[in-house]
Amino acid sequence: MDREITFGDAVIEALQEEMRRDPSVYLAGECIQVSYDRSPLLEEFGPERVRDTPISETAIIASSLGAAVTGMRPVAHIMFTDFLCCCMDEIVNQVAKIRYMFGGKANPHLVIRVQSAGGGRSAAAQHAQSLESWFIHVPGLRVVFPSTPYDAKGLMKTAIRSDDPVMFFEHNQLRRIKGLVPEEEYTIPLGDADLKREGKDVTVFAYGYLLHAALSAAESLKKEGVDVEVIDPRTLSPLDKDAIFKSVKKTGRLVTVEEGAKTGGVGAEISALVADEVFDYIDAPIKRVAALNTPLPMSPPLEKFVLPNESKIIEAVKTIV
Amino acid sequence: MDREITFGDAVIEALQEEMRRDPSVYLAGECIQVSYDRSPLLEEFGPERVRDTPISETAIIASSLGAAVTGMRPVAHIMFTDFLCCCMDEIVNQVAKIRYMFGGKANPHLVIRVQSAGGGRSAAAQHAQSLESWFIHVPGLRVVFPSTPYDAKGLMKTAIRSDDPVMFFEHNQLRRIKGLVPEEEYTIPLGDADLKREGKDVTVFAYGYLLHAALSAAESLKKEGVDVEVIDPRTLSPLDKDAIFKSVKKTGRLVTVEEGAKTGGVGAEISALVADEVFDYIDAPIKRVAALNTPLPMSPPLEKFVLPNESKIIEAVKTIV
Amino acid sequence: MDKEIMTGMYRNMCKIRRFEEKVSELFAAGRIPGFVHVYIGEEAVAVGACSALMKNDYITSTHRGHGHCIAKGGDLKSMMAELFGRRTGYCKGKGGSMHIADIDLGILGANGIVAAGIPIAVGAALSAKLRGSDQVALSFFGDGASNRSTFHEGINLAAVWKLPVIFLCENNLYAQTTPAWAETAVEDIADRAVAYSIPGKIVDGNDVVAVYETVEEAVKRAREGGGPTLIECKTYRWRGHWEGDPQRYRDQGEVEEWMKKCPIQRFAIHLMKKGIHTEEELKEIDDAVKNEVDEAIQFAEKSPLPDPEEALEDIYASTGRQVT
Amino acid sequence: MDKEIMTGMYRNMCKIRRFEEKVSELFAAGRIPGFVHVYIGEEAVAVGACSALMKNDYITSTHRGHGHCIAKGGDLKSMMAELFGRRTGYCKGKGGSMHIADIDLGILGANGIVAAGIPIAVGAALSAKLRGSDQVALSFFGDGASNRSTFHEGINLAAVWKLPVIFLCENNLYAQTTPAWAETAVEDIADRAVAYSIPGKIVDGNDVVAVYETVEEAVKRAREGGGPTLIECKTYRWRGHWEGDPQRYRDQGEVEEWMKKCPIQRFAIHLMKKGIHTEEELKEIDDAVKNEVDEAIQFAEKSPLPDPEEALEDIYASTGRQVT
Ligand SMILES: Cc1ncc(C[n+]2csc(CCOP(=O)(O)OP(=O)(O)O)c2C)c(N)n1
Ligand SMILES: Cc1ncc(C[n+]2csc(CCOP(=O)(O)OP(=O)(O)O)c2C)c(N)n1
Ligand SMILES: [Mg+2]
Ligand SMILES: [Mg+2]
Repeated sequence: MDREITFGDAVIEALQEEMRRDPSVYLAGECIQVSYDRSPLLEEFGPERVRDTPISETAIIASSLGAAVTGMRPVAHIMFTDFLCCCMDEIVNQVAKIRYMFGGKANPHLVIRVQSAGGGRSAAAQHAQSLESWFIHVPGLRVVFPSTPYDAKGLMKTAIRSDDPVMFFEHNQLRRIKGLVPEEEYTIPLGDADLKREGKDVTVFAYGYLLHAALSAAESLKKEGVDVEVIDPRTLSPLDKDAIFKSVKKTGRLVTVEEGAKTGGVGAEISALVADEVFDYIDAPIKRVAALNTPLPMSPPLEKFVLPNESKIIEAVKTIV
Repeated sequence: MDREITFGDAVIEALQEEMRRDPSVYLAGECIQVSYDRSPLLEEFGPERVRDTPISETAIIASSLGAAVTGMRPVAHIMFTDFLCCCMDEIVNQVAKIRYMFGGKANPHLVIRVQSAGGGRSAAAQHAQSLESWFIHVPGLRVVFPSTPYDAKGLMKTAIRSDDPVMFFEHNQLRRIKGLVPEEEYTIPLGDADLKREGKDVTVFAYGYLLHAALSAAESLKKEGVDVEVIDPRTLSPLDKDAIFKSVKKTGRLVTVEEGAKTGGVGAEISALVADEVFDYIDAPIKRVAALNTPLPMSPPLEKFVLPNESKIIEAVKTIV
Repeated sequence: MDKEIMTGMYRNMCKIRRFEEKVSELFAAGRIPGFVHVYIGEEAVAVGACSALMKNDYITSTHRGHGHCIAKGGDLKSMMAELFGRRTGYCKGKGGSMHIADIDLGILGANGIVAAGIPIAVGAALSAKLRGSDQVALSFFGDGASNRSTFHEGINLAAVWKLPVIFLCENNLYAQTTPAWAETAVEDIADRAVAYSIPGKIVDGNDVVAVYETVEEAVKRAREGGGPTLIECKTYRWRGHWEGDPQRYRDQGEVEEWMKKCPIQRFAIHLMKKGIHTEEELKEIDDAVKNEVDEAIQFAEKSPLPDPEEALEDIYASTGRQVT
Repeated sequence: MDKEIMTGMYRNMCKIRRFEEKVSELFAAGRIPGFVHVYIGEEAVAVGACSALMKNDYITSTHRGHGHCIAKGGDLKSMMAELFGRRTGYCKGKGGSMHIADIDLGILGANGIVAAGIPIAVGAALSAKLRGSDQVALSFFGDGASNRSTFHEGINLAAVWKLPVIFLCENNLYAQTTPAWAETAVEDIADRAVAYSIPGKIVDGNDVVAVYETVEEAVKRAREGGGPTLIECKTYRWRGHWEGDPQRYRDQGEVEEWMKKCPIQRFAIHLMKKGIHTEEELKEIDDAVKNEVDEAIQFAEKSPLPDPEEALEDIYASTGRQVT
């Protein structure tokens, strides 16, 4: 039986189910106890398993790693994507590499849950960044960026059960969106893209909050006779290359969409993969829709100008069809 | 008059000349006093301007920023690229954004000198990484990665004089290579690529240590009748797109070369730019030569297998000519 | 203490209070975008500390930075316009509440990253030393901030280099929703000075005179080459962590207890008792300040929003559009 | 103290010394690739500390980690093979000197990032607590490491959560080329315990019995729920920071002074004085250890190098090739 629930509640359900299933799962992060007090987690599992930490991002991640390799399955909470900068050594030099450096003998099974990713709220340069492209450059990490309540729940459950460390990004604008989620248990494998809309003229690669902008853009473009296929990778690592290539082979055209700064973004990688591995199938320039290369400004007209949106997606599609 | 000097000495000369010219230039970093004791810097400028710091990467960068916006021109030293992970907040959220956040009113003129970038010495996963692609994704930063003593000196002088923050990467394997450097003062602007070798069949984009591998590859390929053009961007931000496009328009073929992990690397951005902006001129898949997507292993046969080299460049070129 | 200084302190405390009251209202009315953290209840800290500084001394501030900025002489109009995201704001609308700065006044910026300002202040102090100036730097930060990396690395560096810097901890008993006891392993943050062989002082942060005197002593020490001092001011924020905070983590009773210890009223009584100002005079000061705040609001409201394309400026030093 | 423990301690100290002497020779001869930091002169610290731990207790180690690994029971053959980059090494040749680990023995790894192991140990201690086990974790780190972010954030977290963890600082007076006074603002690093309201102890790090006893007490406290302890062991490294270090930053005289305080000789004299072992017996122990080291070298030399393609394994949990 499906119910309509919010993205935020879907993630909470995933945590709750996994904490019931597996006593080694616990949560740690800044001020999470109170932000969960509308949820059953603190009440059901108590402060030992829903742990408030000091403002110490390095200690949050590193302690979660130490707990993971000794048997626990922590879900480490980082409030904003921007604050990942405060614990990059822990994520990149420790968490991502420990299995490899130790010849496969350590299991860093932790989830790094980025509770508030992305912009759009005039939160300015230090509370609105998108940095997921950094992490696809780091072998050893898994990177998940869901767009719907259904995907969020199924992927969070898989992330917790995964023996690999998973970066789990939740876009701040998605928290309250609703979607159908089954009551029965389900999981979604990492590395399976989802064709969110079929089409034949052009492939739009989009994830997270902008997936919805891509879908709206597709609807608008339909009226103009352009049939857009929208592919949601759901996980950026592992990346479902086959699904992307299959779509591009069909449409011959590709637009990538992401919220981070354009240069060095996720779209660059997708574009480069296509320009190498399925070059012969591309019929038009590969377009990237992304934030302009600026820090994020606070003032609404500025932020709006910098961030990508539906009309910028439409515009990009139109230049190549 | 040109003399042959090493890459390492060329950088020292640049520092020396700029410290003489401008009393606001000083150096700070871990254990730099002793590593400079073969150089005249500590002796000439004393411990006030050649400052040893504690092992405190965050304090090294943030204090340099505080000094910069109050009038100094620090050259902050970070020993290894890997240790940049210990001060990413300072680099990304503070240094790169301060001018923008403050509406243009702060001048973060500092150089972040990464003294030992790259691998090839069995230094394993935490002392050999290449992460420059992260920084091209950060608006506000300049990214310099020289390949020759001449370029290193001219670019370091410009970096110090620049009012923008500059990440200056020195590959560990370049330190002892020699090259001609004029005795007269010169500087090299940021954002000017250098055509290191002319050719007409294929463009190879390469920088840093691997620029030399690309040049050797070009020599080998010449014997097989393939005429390779080698373009050295020298600075990754600003990027000399025009020079790259001009070359690609001529050759119709592109191979990018870099030492970092392939996914999400610099090559992805170059490839994506070309696949968008000069799509019509490309006649073959765009190839990326980069490290395999692994943390760097210590054992020599493993490291050799993971890192790119001349023969991998040759191989890549051959697949598209 | 000089009468003029005292009057100025009172005025600045009122300025902060009135400014923040309005900000809070305006935010609730949806007129100020973004995230806003106000300083009400802690006025004595910013004002006591900044009054002990010279105009060209430096401060670094926090996410809760309006009070520091006003106390250091910041212009209300430029501040309010920045909060409104207007082109006439301190940062042309690019920064907003968490990034207001005035480099000319030595205000090296609010900061959205907790504790990030600490080592930046250390660098400003180093700069002063290297330039042979006698400027000092003072870094404001919270109790929560004292658990971050930069607190430790910054203070250690300043102590090793004996730099003219004052580390001023505003212990308001909470870091967002977390009470100090649950996040800070030491009761008095001033005790952390031991870890760097520098003096550590505890002050009643609601007593502006005490704050002034303690900071003044630390500033003197710093200017004379004696190195850094860590000062902990015990205080309390009256409002939520951010505007909009439902405050489920504390009792309203606790808040009311602290409101009885209002630093402004306390100072007013002090000024009257000492015969420095009459109630009348104090009211005049407050009224003038209210006017100033209202003018700032009018200025902000009348100011234009930036043109969207201005987002492309100020990324790099060179002028003009800078995005590729 | 139990005779068996004392004998074991002596044996382990000799093992470390002989192992490191050979490593140093082999490195000089170009037989060991990469970066190598040896532990000679500091044997009493690792051995005293690890002897006070149970087999299933955890340690985190540093770039100078061979001694810790041996003291916690690490296998010489697997270690030496790892240094040689062989497939039979602890990490299949992927890690090398700076990344040797043996999770089954509670050795959570050497670490190439200074001070990175500190909060990892905190997590292992949390894990023990959450699992209801009575394991403790001990983190080794240097004087230089005590100035890094992770020292502060890690210890504060452990103290707030009252976790069973021992922070063991090996103050060998230098961080690479920098003398402790030039980088650490406090003379006794143990004093930094004040910043976290935990006990701080200073021990003569060349006295293995003193180290043992101090760590034993801290371990007892930790197991009983008393929370963390910071222990500073004053010691000295005899050799350069890394193998190949020209050591321009210190006098040979200083080194020689410290060599007179050899921890192994000191313990030997103690054992003989107390009638626990004769000189003869001690020599036998040492000889046996030398043999073991030689066997480890032979093992390493005879072991195959990994196949290049093995570089593609162990990146992710799933088996097989994992690179896209
Ligand atoms: C590195 C970092 N982590 C977390 C946050 C989110 N955050 C903003 S303010 C705050 C609490 C700060 O507490 P404190 O330092 O005591 O200052 P106060 O708000 O009480 O003035 C937190 C957790 C942040 N901005 N930066
Ligand atoms: C974060 C970081 N910064 C710098 C280095 C380079 N480095 C390796 S060991 C070392 C000195 C460490 O000193 P200490 O902690 O006292 O340990 P010791 O070598 O004396 O045992 C330095 C600076 C590093 N590995 N990691
Ligand atoms: Mg607080
Ligand atoms: Mg040391």
